[in-house]
Amino acid sequence: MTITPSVRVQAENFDLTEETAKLTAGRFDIGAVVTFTGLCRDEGGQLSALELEHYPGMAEAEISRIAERAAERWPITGLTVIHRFGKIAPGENIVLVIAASPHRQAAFDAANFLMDFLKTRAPFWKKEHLKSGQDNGWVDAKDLDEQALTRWEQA
Amino acid sequence: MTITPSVRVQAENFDLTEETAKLTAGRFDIGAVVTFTGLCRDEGGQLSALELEHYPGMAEAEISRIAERAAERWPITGLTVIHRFGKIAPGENIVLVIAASPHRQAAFDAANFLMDFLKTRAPFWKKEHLKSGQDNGWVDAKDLDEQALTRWEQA
Amino acid sequence: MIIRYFAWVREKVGVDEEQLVLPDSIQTVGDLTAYLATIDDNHAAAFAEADTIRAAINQEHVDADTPIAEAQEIAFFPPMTGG
Amino acid sequence: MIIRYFAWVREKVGVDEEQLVLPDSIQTVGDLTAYLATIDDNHAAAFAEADTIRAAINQEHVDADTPIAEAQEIAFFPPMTGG
Repeated sequence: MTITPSVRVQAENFDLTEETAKLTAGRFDIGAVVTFTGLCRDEGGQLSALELEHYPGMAEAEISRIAERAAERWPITGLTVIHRFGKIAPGENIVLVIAASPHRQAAFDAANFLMDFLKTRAPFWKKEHLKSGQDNGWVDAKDLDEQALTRWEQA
Repeated sequence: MTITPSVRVQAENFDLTEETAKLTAGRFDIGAVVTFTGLCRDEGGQLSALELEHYPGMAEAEISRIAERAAERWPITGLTVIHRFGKIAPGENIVLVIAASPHRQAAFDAANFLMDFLKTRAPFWKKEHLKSGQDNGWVDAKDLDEQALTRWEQA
Repeated sequence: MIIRYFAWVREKVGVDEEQLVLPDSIQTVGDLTAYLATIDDNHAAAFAEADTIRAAINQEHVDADTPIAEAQEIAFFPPMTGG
Repeated sequence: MIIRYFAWVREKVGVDEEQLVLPDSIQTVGDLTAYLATIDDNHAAAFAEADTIRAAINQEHVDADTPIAEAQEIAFFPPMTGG
């Protein structure tokens, strides 16, 4: 039996300590918790905000599918994914992944796997707004992100 | 120029949100923060506490040396390591590693590297106290932990 | 069938979604993108580089050769850039 | 020279640290562990499996063949189990 990942797509920010506590409270079999927080950079001072568009319904469904694959592949006691949408200013949080496990490498690998697949499979798109007031258009997908997936292929 | 890691060896607990905020506050060049929290497991309900002995002075010095190696190897904007000592009950935190970087894989790799080296190089030793009242002796080092280091060898 | 658009595909088509009655000859996702490109200038601009556009049927990723017979909802969008 | 012990090495020796005046023949860490094993029964028990014991000079890890001439402080302990 694998766990049921907690997946949320929301405009609101999240709190690392609070979200971690939800996975660990009252449990004594967890040896490792890895969190990944993705933040908005200002791209050398040029960016005023990112605007994140998403596909409601599919965003939650696709993230859940990715999280379930991680939960089947590694000995995980809990997984949380929170992805924000809407306008996000530099320095603000965009995405949170938490993986809890009895073992440290499983927690690292599950969180790393989740982020690689979120980047390329979760239906979110980023548009850049510049401090100059200009709309800098949609961020291009990176070949490197697509290539990162190949390391998770199993023999 | 590399950053100066923040290293603390303390009896007190730590807070994930607070420690992360110290690395990210007022910065707009961070795209990724990875945290690793190591927790005390109860080993199937048998354990009442772990007792962590350390070598004061060397513990801080050795962790700083490991953290500086990580900061030289990956593009890191901030590193925090907190290792607790004394009696720690199941479910409580033992160790925290935080790596902040512009790039997600650098943050994952630096945190993972730090944990592997902390496990085998930082002068801490764990003794198990059982719920039966018995002292279960010192935890043996694991060959697997030593083997994990080889993946960080550079050509 | 509801067709939904996201990001720059949405901006170029000019609407979030539309309901279309399709000719019987449209069997696959690839057939549909080729057909959409012929509707008007906006659609033509959106689907000019059909190879870069991704598709989902009923909120799951699909390929160009996936049949559309079971689709209640088909979405078209650029490569994802979340995370 | 101060010699410090940790974990089960400390428990077997019976003290946290001790100050020793060493014979001139003791040149390396390996020489010192061999010598310590001859002091009394407690030290003999602690250093019975000298190969498993790690050493640090002035709070840095060292090998058995490291010279001890520059040492103000030498520590002996089991393999580390932190993290």
